[in-house]
Amino acid sequence: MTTERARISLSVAPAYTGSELLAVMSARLLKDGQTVFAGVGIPLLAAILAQKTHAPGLTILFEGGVIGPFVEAGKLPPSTNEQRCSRRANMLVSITEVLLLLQRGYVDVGFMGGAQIDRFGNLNSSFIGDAENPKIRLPGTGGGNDIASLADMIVAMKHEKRRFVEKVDFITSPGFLDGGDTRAQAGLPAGGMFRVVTDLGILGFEAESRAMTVLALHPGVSAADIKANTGFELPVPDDVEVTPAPTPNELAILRELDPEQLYTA
Amino acid sequence: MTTERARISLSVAPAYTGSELLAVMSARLLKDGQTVFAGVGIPLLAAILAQKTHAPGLTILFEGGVIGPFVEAGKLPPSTNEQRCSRRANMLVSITEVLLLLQRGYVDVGFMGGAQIDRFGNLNSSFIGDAENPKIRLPGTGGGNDIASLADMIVAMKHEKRRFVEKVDFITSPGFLDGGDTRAQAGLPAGGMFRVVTDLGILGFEAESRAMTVLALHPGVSAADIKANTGFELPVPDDVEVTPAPTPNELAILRELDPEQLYTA
Amino acid sequence: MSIPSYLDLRQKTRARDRSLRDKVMSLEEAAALVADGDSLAIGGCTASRTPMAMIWALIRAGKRDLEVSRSIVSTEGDLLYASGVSRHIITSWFSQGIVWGVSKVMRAYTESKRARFEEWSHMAMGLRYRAGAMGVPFMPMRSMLGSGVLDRTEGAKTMECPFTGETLLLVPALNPEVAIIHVQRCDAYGNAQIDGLTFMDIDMAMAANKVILTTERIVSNEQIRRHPDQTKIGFFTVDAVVEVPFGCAPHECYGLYEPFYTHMDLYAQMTARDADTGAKAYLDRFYHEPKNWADYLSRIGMAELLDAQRRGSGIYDD
Amino acid sequence: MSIPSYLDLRQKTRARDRSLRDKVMSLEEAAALVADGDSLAIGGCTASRTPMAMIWALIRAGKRDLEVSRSIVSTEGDLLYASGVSRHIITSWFSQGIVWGVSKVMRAYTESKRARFEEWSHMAMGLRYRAGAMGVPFMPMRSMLGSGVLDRTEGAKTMECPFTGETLLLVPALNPEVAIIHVQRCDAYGNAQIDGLTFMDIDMAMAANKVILTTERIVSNEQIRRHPDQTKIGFFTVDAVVEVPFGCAPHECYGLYEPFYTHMDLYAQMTARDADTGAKAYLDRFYHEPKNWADYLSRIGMAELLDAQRRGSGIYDD
Repeated sequence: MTTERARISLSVAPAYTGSELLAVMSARLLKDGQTVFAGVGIPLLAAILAQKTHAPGLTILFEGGVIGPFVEAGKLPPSTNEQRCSRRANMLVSITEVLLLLQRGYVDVGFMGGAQIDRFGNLNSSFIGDAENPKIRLPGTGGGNDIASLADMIVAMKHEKRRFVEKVDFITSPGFLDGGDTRAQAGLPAGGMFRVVTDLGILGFEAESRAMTVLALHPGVSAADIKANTGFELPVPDDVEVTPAPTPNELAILRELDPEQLYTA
Repeated sequence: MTTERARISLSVAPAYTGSELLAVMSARLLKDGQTVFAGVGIPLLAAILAQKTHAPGLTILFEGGVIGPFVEAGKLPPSTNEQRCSRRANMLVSITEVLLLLQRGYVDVGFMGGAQIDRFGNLNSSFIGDAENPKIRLPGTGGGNDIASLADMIVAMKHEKRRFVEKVDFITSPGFLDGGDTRAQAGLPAGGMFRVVTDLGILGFEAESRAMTVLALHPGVSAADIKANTGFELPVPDDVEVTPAPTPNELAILRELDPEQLYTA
Repeated sequence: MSIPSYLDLRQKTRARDRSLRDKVMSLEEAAALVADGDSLAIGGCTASRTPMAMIWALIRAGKRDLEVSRSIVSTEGDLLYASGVSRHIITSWFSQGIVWGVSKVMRAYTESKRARFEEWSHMAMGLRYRAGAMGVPFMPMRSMLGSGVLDRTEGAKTMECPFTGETLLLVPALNPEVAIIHVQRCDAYGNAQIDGLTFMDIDMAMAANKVILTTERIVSNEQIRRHPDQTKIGFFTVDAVVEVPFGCAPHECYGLYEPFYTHMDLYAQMTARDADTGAKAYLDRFYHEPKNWADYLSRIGMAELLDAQRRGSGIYDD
Repeated sequence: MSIPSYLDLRQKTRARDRSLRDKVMSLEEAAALVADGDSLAIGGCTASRTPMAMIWALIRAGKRDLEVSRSIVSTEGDLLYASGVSRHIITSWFSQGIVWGVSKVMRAYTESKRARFEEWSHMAMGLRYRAGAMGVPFMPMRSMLGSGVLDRTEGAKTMECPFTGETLLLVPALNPEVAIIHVQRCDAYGNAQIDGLTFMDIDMAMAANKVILTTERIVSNEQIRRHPDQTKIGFFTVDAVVEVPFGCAPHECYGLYEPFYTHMDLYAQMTARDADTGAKAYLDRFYHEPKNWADYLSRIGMAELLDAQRRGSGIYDD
């Protein structure tokens, strides 16, 4: 996919890429002592960044079967299933077992990227267009469906109108389905969308309706900017917070982790 | 329990104990290449004897989680859950996994002892007397119920009237339940009693009624002897076979295995 | 027999501190994590890897009315009955061991109805822990059907399989409040390696709402991380780590010591004539009177300990 | 989607020679054990421990219409489509790998409906193999509910839990006709040790009606028996053992070699512009033209092999 973005006027050019912003803002949402089921890319970078800043006791899980690894700077894995993911882990288990940790309730936060999301936080990574005659067949759920069904979710993604849609083409990983209590009604009483982190702001979900709402905007981003890049009605409170910009320390850690900008270009 | 046995007249005193006879006769029923789920005691001795005579390719499983072990002569285990069971095994797995091998269909023969058996091969190792007010609380099923539910069974036991009863006090491990197709009707379409080996003879089960019948008598045992020691009507064909007596080689192997007569006294 | 709702089960897990932190404590401190009336799962099987030191500490602490479950129960079950720590044991087989005949203490307590021995098939026990470990309310299985064992248990249900029309048994999840498990080695966080037979311990640790590990030896987290594929129980399930050498005595610990057979014979003799007075005498001499665990081992005897160790390490002679 | 009856499943297992016997054979002999139309499960995950040499042999042998299943599918899925070996792949995720973008070959075949990519959740794949391994028709689980993924699969059923009243999903057992799995080492009988990540391979081996192991190295049965608790796949499930060094190239084999990244880039480049002609050119050059497996490795290149090996063994540097 190429990026198509409604124009945003920033007063000064930022000293970081959109991916770096995503990683920093996501990392800040993770709490010390939590157990995080992370995908590769931004989620992995953000989790390591959190470990190296405010959350040294964060436990990272990978769907390849890895519990509490140490990922080396400059040796980021191409997926969560290669040995690079497992270096100096506390424990390796089968894929089925690590996913069952989600079901047993051992995971605090699921953390992944997304191709398409809708008002109720449903994610699509399977089909662009009609599933029967798709314009693009995407790679599919992997562990995404399981993670989103069973854990509190943080999603990190680029904020573009065609990604933030009224209704996803296909529900690969469930958010709040049709809002309200429809998720629990479908047999998913636990977990659900917690935060969506984008390069424009931080989003949450209203307690009753379960519709997406803006919690904070990143430095230099206006309410109009974020609305213009969202394909559905997105409420922005008048007194919306502004996130503190990424610090030099955060950026330095990220750049050491991913010197070749595999995931942060 | 003390032994109470209707008198049997043997022309000459046998050169082996009843337990040795059981072990030898059971061993001969095992075929090369089979997988046998064995209890300790006579079943274990018989399985090793078969390996050392006609069935070198026999695979022994123990419910402690042991696949294909090598049990050392003179170091017989006190149960199937101690490390002595696992010496030089091909594989160790959890208890649940080794029992699931039965359910998956990987086991040819289940092989155990029994305290009480009835006409349809049901076994009791839980209660003597009424289960609500038992005369004796026995140790229970262990893996017995699972083995008898899921594999073709060989049972080795002493032939006494109070052990061979019309109806067991309690069905710990299912045989053919009430005979006919009642076993399959209960949800047990596979496995079932194959042979009962006693110190008097070898018993099988009729194809239709599933009632116990005599297939062979041991040397010096008459049809009247076996009937007198059985608590239900037990048909003995006129031309019933007589088993060949234990050979010196078979006995020598057994005595080397169990020099302290832990299981063959 | 009731199954917790999924949200209740998750709530208990969520409330635990599951982070990588030092959990080393004494037997007495660990015993304080067990409340009267708790359901308690015991690792190991028969006379193997029984967490005897932890059971010893629970008896000394005077716990009451624990609902105990284990794959197969040996002498520790007798002592749990006789001490009053438990009057309800859920297992597939309960006696000292085949070579010692039927346990007199088990018989005395169950036949007089002073205690309950709830019998499930061995696989049912395993699958009940597994369902608990997986966070589902049941496992389907194909044994126990048609038997008296099924008739006398509470909570299993038969179903017609919606895929094949076959009859299946659904056995209910077991999520014990506390599991006590002994291992050969673990780190201070509770990452445990188990050599040899694992029995039902891995599922049990995942199923429980709290796990107390006793261990022959505490090793560094660095050592664990060099072979993460050898970690059998993960730190995140563990709430307490207690280092207790010979923590299974007089039972065995795979690769380290075999059962203390002479002492097992002594126990059988002491309880053979009169189960009640015999068990009381045994408890006094080996459970209540010793000053500490080393004193308990001393009373079993140094020669026995050395012999058990020699036999135990022999498994690696090949 | 149909589940075999229990008796049919057992009959297939019973008919196998499950004894401890030498099963060593060539890739070509092993390929002959797979029939056109068989269901085939592939071990490993994404670019890890993929039994690439066996897939290479199946493609060279011109197999047709295999119904393939795997935890996650990478380049080998493209090649199975493009060669015609399979037109139906059951998995949770299918693309070369995140860093290479969405697979052009997967897209070309599925979007044109020349091939089917049947998507299940990752855990559903694992539990389907597990149900198959356990000899039950289904496993209960708590994900996939409410999603489009569930709507498009065949054979899963929701149920109201008879214990809790909760909604559960029952996913059907997967008992593939053949499983192909690559391991670091095994003996001639098929007792296999796996280092590092095991993915879904252990359940898969138990679930399948036939197992072909490829292995980096065949070791003695004596070596296996010295550490029986390290055996992950037992001989009794295995029907063929083939020794193939670098048998996962250009994917990785834990502890021995990482992915051959330069070659993975080459593959992505070759298939980037035109998926059909690119895949055909790749198959010709690396699958059909090589004289043998060593020639295949030569075409990938010695420098690449040495680099992958150096990186692979680095996991044990600590």
